[in-house]
Amino acid sequence: MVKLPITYRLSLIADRGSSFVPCQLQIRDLWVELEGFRLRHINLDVAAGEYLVILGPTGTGKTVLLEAIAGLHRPSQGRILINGADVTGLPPEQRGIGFVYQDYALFPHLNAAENIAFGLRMRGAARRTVEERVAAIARLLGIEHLLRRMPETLSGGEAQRVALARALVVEPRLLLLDEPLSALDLETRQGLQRELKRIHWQLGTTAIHVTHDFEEAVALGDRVAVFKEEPAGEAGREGGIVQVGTPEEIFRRPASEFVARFVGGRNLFRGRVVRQAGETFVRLAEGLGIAAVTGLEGEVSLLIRPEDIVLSSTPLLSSARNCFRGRVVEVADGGAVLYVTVEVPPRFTALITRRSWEDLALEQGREVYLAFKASAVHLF
Amino acid sequence: MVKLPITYRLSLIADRGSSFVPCQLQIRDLWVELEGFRLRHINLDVAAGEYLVILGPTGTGKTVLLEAIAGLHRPSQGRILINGADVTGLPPEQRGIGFVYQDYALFPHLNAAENIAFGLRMRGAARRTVEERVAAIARLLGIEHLLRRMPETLSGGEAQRVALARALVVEPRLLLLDEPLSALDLETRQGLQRELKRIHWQLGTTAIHVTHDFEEAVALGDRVAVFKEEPAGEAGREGGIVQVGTPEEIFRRPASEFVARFVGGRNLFRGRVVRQAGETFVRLAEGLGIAAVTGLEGEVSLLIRPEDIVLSSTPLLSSARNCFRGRVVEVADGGAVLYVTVEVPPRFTALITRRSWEDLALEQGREVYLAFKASAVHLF
Amino acid sequence: MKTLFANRMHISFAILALLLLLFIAWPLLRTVTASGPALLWQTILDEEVRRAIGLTFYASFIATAIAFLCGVPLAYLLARADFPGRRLVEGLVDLPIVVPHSAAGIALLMVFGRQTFLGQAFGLFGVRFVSALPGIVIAMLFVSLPFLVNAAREGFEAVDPRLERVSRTLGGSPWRTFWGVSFPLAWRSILSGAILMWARGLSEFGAVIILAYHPMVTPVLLYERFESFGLRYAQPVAALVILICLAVFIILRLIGGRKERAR
Amino acid sequence: MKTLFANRMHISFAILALLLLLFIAWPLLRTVTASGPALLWQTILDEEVRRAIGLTFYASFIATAIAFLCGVPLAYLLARADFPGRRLVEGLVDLPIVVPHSAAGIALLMVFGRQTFLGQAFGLFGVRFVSALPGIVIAMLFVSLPFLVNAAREGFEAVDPRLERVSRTLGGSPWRTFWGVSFPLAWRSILSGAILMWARGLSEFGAVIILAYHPMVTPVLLYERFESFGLRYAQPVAALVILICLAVFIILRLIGGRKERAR
Repeated sequence: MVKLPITYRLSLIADRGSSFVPCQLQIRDLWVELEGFRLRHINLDVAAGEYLVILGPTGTGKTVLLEAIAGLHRPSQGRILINGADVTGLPPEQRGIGFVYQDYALFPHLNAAENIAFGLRMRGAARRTVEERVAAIARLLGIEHLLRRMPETLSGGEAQRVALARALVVEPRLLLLDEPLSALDLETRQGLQRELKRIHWQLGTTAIHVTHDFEEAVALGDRVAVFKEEPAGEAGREGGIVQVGTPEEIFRRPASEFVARFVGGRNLFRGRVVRQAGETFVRLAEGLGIAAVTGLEGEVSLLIRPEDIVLSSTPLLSSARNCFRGRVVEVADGGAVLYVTVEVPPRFTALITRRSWEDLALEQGREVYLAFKASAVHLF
Repeated sequence: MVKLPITYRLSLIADRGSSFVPCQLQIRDLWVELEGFRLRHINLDVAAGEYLVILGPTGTGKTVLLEAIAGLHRPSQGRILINGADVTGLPPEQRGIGFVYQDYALFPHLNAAENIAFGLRMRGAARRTVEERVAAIARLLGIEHLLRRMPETLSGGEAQRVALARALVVEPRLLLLDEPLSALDLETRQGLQRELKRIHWQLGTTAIHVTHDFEEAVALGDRVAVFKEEPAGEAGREGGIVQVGTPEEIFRRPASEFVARFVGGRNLFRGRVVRQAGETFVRLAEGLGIAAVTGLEGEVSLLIRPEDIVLSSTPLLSSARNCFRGRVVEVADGGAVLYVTVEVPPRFTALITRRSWEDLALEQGREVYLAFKASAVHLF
Repeated sequence: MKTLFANRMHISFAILALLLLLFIAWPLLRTVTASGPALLWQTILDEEVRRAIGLTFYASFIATAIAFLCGVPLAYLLARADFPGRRLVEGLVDLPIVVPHSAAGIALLMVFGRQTFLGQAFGLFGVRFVSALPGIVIAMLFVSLPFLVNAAREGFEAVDPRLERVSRTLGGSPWRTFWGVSFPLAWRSILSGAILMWARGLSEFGAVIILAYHPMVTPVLLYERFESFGLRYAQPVAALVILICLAVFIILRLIGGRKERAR
Repeated sequence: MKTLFANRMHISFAILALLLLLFIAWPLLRTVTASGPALLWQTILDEEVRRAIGLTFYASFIATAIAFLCGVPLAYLLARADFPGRRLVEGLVDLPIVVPHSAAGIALLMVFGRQTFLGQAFGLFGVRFVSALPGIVIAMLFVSLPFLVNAAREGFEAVDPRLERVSRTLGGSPWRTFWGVSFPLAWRSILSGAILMWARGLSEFGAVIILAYHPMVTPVLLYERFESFGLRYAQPVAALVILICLAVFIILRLIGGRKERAR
């Protein structure tokens, strides 16, 4: 699914008559002090309908930020505004914010349907309404068959869908997702990631999603806020936001070495999906067409791991369906391996062994062929 | 390190005057009944100085077998003989068997040196002797600098070395290792695996090593015993040995579908390391020379993962340093991917996408080139 | 290794352990079996015994109810809230276990006695503590409330606080969250703590005898019969009391399972 | 969410909880503060009081020592061995907690009394239980041994059985393994259980008063002073006893930390 501009998406949602009212969020000079941890001077703006990803290494700080937004921690300073109204003093139940935890936090004494209905019951919705809306959200998330099951009988992916349904059924103005995919295995994670995209697209809720996974951040986020934690003397640790921007900005122009190292993926490009004669290509701005396997359309980002790129001194015709000629522009030493940057353009970085480097008799400025499989191209 | 015939290794050890006396172990018709688990009719012979690996999916059965050999579970039937003498009724402290657990089981109230000295103290060794032998074994395992540390301050790899030293210092007739590498990260695991090989080579103790990792089994085992667990009605689960043989026998001639599936690696070959003009090759029986990165010498086994092999219709000159021509002899459907078997000889199996298959216009009998990096060749 | 007689050490241990078990079991068995069913039945028919048993059950029930009302909130706060002096409060809750019960009785008398401020204040409403049901109730309450509070606290501690947070974000007020999430999830622990407290209240003697010799609860009745008429007369009552406690205890273990075991 | 006064529910809870805490703290404080230091000092100087306190400490110590000798092996077996009737034994160990202490006293008298088989057997060696130190000891032992056994059992359960297995394979006999591995690792739990048991023994009243009114342990002395001379004379003794228990209790909490908290 393509990332359309937010305003366009919102107009689409309005057309569809979705009852969700996405809101904008502003955080101003926020400090939260807890035992052993301090949230330091957070300023953050999230536009209505935006999907913001908070990215940072595993730690408690990102969760604390989400919980502060939800009203579960009282800030020691600063303000939180939703649609311009100050909600800093508001208790969580009056904020209309949905929260999804990494390990689902389903009520173990209630079955899936009762879990989903919980928020509606708390608002005193009529029985009829509850049933209808639970059924509707279950349909949206494809969990109708799970409604009678108790939480402990659900798999991780199923439980997270139920948790998502529970948060969405009350039509929150803002959806907070605390590493919602981290506890899942790879396949389920990818499935649910697609689901999150689809739901965000369909409902248009403003969402803040916390993760430590750069690829997840790139895949989902309209913008990414990079979060950093560090020791802070007697206060224990403190954390704050060090950079906010689109995934590409973060990636291309990291504001600090920390960000650069943390988002250290290489070979990230933008392009447009083109289908020609049954083949799928991504046409980069530089004109290069990269064969890929995808169901996406339109503007996409793509990422190729350096270790998936093979270098050779003659053109390849192999099962590696992408083969380009380029010129070696840079070689970085990585111990037993070398990072070779090849200008095609754009610039690709390949990881090769020192021995291959010698075999290929490569050196800066030399012409070289690089190849990678279509399946090695990660699109989002 | 090459696997030399056991008898040869033993003669070397005798020459070196090692004080370890390796023993042979025989297990005859052994049954162990525990609550919820039963060890079923085990027959096993381990030669003196042999390194036997017990391989099977994660479960409790393999540990129970080791513990029964150590005298920690009383068998309900059957006999255990060490060097021909029946030890079935002997308490564990009189069997002279060293035991190393997956999570180290270091005594938390003793420091590393005291942990290692524990067995000597239990035997009432003189203080001088204890100190000398602890120092000697610490030197052998490279943990002299850790001797004053408490167990909770040790990393996984350090703790496992201490546990190994503690088991070895009493010069056990038989060393039992219960998934000793499973709790370690990849790099530490590989380091300690080499260490185990070296120590077994230097000391020549008979060893039984339990693992669920086929590559580990192949890397270490003179022979491999495949262990299987299955539900057994009211008894809970039961487990037993389903096949014993050299790694190659197990791999080439699995006795059952279970074994075949469990050892489902492909592209396992035997060869001899040849160094020529600074290059390292493994010469297969079929005459093929495969470039590899290794410190091993002599006869070795090698394993190449199907997904590391690239197919192409023209010869490749790339950083993938092995390139061979062959003929497609078999194609197996794996859903989105295909397993293509290519007769070079020997037969290699490569994993490719359906799209590559079509692009390459491959079909049975067609000539094809296959390529893989030297670093993709796993030797042991 | 797992069986009782795996080695000589286990056997020595078993012998020592057996001595202790016999020491517990023998007196109890002896007391229960000394009087035949006929005598037990006669004891049950004894008006005074029945009145004492009824009073004990009732007083302990009221004490448990009061502890429930105030102790469950206390337990919840101990499990959830952070406040200065928290450890002090925890210690305070455990104190009644180590204070000798006769001293506890004296202490209660110092506050609730006829001449005291509180005693006179309650007296205005016709509530008398000394030698009356309220005195029995506060004595039982004082010595046995740690059982309920600690069990409930452990119950609340076992509830993931994030479940409560989710409930809050879903629009649940603190009250609705407590009744909809925290309480139902801690209910088993609370119940088993309440039963344990009730059982413990039944058996209270030292504090009760100081506050209210009359009306007589069963342990006091037992003591009085022993003092006035000797062992022979006290024994059937003791047998009856032990049997009742055994029944309660078995119910408790069936509910709580092994984890909520009394200490 | 974490602070005490986070919302109105927390405040209501805090008020209810405060009532309960006041109910515990006030009587104890009142008793301790009612008598000035001078009076307390005078009480300490009272020969009878000192003898009673000494006797109580000593008797409880012996009871704890006996429980240690037999109870630690029992705890080890409960933690490690599998045998039929295991749950029964576990229940048996917990029984003294729910049996009313006066009934426990009667039951002990039924077995150790002067006319009984055991009483006479011990009599041959000059050991008398009724109205004598041994009677006090068995009464304390009976009612407080669950504290030691359960704490020790939990201590042993927390020791990874594989540590013992490793010790065995390294040549340690069961005995050497027990003393070299299991016991040192469970020691903290055992110690805190022993202190708790000792403190619990100090405060025993119901069972002791039936077996041995004389020689007088402190709780009985307290009761006697109250019965014979009234509250005014009992109060300083109560204050002293409460202070002693407080001291023991604080030591206990410092050793055991939060986990080994008394229930």
